[in-house]
Amino acid sequence: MTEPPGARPAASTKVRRRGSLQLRHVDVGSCNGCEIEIASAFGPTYDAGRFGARLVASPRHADGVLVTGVVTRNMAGPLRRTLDALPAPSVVVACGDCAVGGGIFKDAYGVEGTLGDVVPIDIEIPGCPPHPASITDAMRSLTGR
Amino acid sequence: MSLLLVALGLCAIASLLGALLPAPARVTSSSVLVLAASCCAAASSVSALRGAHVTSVHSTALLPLTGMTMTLDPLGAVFVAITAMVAAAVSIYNLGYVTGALGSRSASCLLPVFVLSLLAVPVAASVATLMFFWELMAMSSMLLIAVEHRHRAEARDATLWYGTMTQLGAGSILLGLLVLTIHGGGQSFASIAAHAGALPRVARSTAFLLVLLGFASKAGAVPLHAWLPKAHPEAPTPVSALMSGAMVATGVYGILRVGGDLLGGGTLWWWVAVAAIGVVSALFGALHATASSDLKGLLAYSTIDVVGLVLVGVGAAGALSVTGRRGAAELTMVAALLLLVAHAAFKGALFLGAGAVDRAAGTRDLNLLGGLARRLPVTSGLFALATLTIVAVPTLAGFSGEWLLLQGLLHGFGGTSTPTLITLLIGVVALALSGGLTAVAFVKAFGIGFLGQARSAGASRAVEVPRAMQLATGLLCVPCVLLGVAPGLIVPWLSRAANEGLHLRARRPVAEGTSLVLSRFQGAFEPLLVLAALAAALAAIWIVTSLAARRGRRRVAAWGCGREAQTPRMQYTATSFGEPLQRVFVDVLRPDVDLEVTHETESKYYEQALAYENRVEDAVERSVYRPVIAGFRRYGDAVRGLQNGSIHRYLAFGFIALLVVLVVLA
Amino acid sequence: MGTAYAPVLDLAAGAVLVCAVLTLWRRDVRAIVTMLALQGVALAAVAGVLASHQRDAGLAVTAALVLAVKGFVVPGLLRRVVRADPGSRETAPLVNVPASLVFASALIVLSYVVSAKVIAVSPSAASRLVPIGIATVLVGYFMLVTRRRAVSQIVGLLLVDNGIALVTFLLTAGVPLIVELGAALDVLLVVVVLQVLVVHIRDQIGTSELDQLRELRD
Amino acid sequence: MIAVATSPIAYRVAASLLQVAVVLVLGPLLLGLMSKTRARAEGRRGAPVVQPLRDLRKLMGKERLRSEHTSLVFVVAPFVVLATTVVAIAIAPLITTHPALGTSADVLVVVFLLLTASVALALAGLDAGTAFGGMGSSRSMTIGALAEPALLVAVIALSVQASTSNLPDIVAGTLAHPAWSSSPTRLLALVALMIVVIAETGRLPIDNPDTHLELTMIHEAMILEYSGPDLALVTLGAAARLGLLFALVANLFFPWGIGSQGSYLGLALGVAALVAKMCLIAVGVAVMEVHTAKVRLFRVPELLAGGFVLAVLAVVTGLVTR
Repeated sequence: MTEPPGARPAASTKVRRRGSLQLRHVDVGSCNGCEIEIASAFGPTYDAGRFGARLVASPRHADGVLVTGVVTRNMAGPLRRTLDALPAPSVVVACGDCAVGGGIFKDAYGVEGTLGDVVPIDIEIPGCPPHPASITDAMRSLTGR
Repeated sequence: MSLLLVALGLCAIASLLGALLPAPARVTSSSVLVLAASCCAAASSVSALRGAHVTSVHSTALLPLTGMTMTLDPLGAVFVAITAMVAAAVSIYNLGYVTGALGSRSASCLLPVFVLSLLAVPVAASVATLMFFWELMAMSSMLLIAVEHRHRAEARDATLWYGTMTQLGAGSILLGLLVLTIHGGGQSFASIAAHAGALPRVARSTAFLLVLLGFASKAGAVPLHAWLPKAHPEAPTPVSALMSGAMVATGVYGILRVGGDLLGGGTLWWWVAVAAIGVVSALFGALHATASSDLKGLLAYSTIDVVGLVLVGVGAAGALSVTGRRGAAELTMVAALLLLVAHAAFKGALFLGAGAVDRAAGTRDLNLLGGLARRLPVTSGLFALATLTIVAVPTLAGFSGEWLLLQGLLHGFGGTSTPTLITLLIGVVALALSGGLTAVAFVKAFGIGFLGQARSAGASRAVEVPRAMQLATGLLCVPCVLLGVAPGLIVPWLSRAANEGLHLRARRPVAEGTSLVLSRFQGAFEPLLVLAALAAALAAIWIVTSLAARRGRRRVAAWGCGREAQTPRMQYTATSFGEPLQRVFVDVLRPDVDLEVTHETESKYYEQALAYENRVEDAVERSVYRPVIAGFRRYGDAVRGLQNGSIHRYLAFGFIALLVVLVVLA
Repeated sequence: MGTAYAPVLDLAAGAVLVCAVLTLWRRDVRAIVTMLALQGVALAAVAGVLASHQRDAGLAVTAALVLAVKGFVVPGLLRRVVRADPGSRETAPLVNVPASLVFASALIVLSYVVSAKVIAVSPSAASRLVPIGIATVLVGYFMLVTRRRAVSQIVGLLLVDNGIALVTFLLTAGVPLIVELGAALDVLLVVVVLQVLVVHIRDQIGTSELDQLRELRD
Repeated sequence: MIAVATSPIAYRVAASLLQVAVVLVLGPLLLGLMSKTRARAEGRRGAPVVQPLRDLRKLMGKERLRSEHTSLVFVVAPFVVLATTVVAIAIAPLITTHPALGTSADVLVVVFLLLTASVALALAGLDAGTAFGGMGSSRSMTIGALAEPALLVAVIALSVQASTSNLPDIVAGTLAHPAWSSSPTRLLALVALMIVVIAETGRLPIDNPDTHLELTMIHEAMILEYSGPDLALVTLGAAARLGLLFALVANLFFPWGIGSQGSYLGLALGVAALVAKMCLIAVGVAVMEVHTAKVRLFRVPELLAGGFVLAVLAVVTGLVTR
């Protein structure tokens, strides 16, 4: 059932995680398309869990944030607090076109800006919504498995 | 013995000075004298426990008609030592604590009297002497509870409850002892003990039941406990500590002295009854402690819990001794005494700590406390240590007592009758359950009261209390650690007392050395080694972690799921902490829960205000005491109808009564 | 057999007791039926062990019969009842579960106390286990008294029957085959009748809760 | 008791250290094994079995965050949690019946060491002054208050048979009297103990170790504030507790293979036997978890009451049949 693990993607130069990656997911203004794809990335078919990645409840437990959506005004504060709650070293993963570059909501009312305006992005996962396989590949580039 | 008399004299002088001297001097002088008296009493009890032969004093001058007889034997000495320990700490505490009402003339006069009576009750060796000091104890403690009656209505209510119940109890004890005296050919304990064997069965059992009623009430055993959760919290802190640590113990002493010593063991069902009361008390007290949100109220209920366990031990020991299992009986008895001594230490420390919190934050309502650990570091540290002791963390005193008790119950299982077996079994169950519930109650007490953020302005402005109060609390923490690490130091003494109390005549103590290696059974606990192992493990983990950790620490805001503000009101309160357990035991606790929702006028889907109230009342009080009191009220109202103030009517009543008597006699 | 006889007998009888307690513990009716089935298997195991120990062919047949009827047929029928009535998947106890369990433990103590004399008459590996049978009977009665759903009532009845069967196996060591056969068929009949009744009552009225059925009288 | 005296001190210390090492490594691996088993049953590949160890290694290299309202309790608690668990492991009869301090390895000591760890963690949960920390502490203490007595009573049922509450002696006694293992007492105690162990280790149906929803958490909610090495210690402590409890179940009921003479070869055999038994239990529990849904929080006491009553029944049957 599970897709065979393709070739190991190039490891990210940002940090060495040696097979373990915990992410806190933050939705700062997404249409929930990315959420569905993230869920299926951890489902039986793509099974990102087998490469050592996991979503966790607390940013204290996490190695980084997995951000979806454009940064709306109401979520800008919570996003900053979440980033502050991460223990170093940490990464910021932008998931989906909205997070990467603003997407179709870029200049909409109530939007503060793109994720890149708030915090430097380490890994970008393009797509609207991104394919589960590319989400999994991004995780693998961080875990190095 | 002579040292003890000196101690009693010092207390008397302290009381006089407290009554006569002006305000600042009377507190200092009476406190110092009580401290000296406690030291003397401690020394005399130690010498009695180490085996100096039993001495007796008789004086006809002090008490008219009957004279006063006092004997210091090992059993009594244990209880003298308990009082001395708590009284010493309390007198130091007073130096820092006393302001306002407690500095009053009556308070500084009465506190030494209370200590004096507590020291004298265990050495009283005749019915008259015992009753004299018992009443003195009751009266002085009652008046001490009432000291703050001007400021708080609850104190008045508590005094009334305590006074009524303690007098009924004293009456019951007196009746029971009178039964013994009538049959015993004299009112001295020696003659009662000598004649006890010849007593008719019914008389013995009646006497024991009457005495048990009175002493169990003093010990705070359910269902005669109703005064305790009212009186202990309302009394000034030093008095609460003395009442909970020492006075409650005199109830246990009375049961032992009369049932075990004077009546020579008695019959099986007595002890099964004692153990049954103990089981009910242990579970009831522990459960209510988890539901209480008043810091001192929680401690009061936990007193009922621990004394319940002690009574389980006493009852099991009595039952085992009656069925001829002396080794196990002695072991269980020693466990009960050790638990009682440990209780005096940790509960004393907890009450003194709670008093310090009350002083520093201006409230003892856990729902208004919090954040004290950083504001009152010393008090919090000592309170934490006492908390760990009562939770029975291994290598602390509470654990030593509970471990011995479990061993006693377990090794009593072999070859006994069915009632004893069931008693022991239920004792084990009670011990286990109360252990778990106590942990919940005290995690709540310390975690909600001292950790987190301050929940009220008072708590956020708290400042550390005077040194004397810290020192006193610390003093009581010493036995908490010492009896945990080296319980063997006092086990031989307690063995003596247990033998004395139950006439067991065992030749060697239950355990040898400073640790607990049982001499007659297969079982051992060496706290020093376990403590060393714990220390080694802690050190190893610390070293490994600091070597492996590659980054430092950073202080950040608490993680509140990204919310704007993290206010103290978002924390769990004491009520919410205990709520899950309250749901589990809803049939026992029967809480009153009120939820009042005020809706917006525009739509009922929006709420304007929510009022939630959750009150746990004492179920026994509600279902037993209230109806009785209501009955008395109705009777009182009916009687009042007869009285209209007319002197003629009263004379007419008298006349009619006289006529009735004459007719009946004719 | 020799040395293994007593331990295996102990284990099987212990399983009967555990299953009896667990029927009170679980709320899920399907789980309760499973427990009943396991108890039937354990009961059959007791009979089987006794049969092989006493070299009694009749008892062996009984064991096989018990296994078939109590382990499979009756639970199977009950499962069909449960499936037919999905509204009653959870039991609705009159006495809450923890209280029932405490009561059950008191019943078990009681059965040990009352059977002490019976054991004293002929102490053997088998008669020592008689209290377990009595306890099962008492727990079954307790279930009959305190459970609302018709299925739980049937289970209670079957517990009583299992308990009686266990006592007879252990004490008489050789019930006439025909008696056991008759009893088994009897129970089977009762279950079938009850099944039909439950299904029909539910079709007619829409519930199988006994307290609600009482209102039909008025 | 006599055999204990003959085991040289070096052997016993070595045995204890080996026990600690085995359980500290095996505990996380068992967690990995359990999630692997669950993943397979759900049609996933799942993370490798060593994943928990990798997570721990990574956590050691991370920053430690301490929230602003915390006191010393927050800093000390992780050390206390792990240290008490480690001491309990060291003195319990896991690979040999003669560990160091084995004479003090009383059931009450082990249970109250575990209780100390729970208390420390619950206090730490309250220390940050957040809503979820308090919620987790309250829930875990509620469950612990019912589970730990049941654990105690279940083991006491065994000590009734053995006439001692010393764990190594109970295990040695079971080895000497295989008939004990099949008694109704043991069966009842085993069922009770399994219920308790599942509650104590926070597995389904009591607590869901994989949940991300704060409102349904128990253990996880208490430790939301911990990060880096502190989190590693707490997680390792939880894994070690799981290992210890599984190992105790294994050895109290199926002691075969445990080293009983003072030989080092016996220790090696003991380790092998322990690993095999614990893996079996872990896989069994994981398979059961796949088929179980989490019960409502307020149904949990009912489950535990069941465990408690079964434990009491075990003692009763033990008393009347001995």
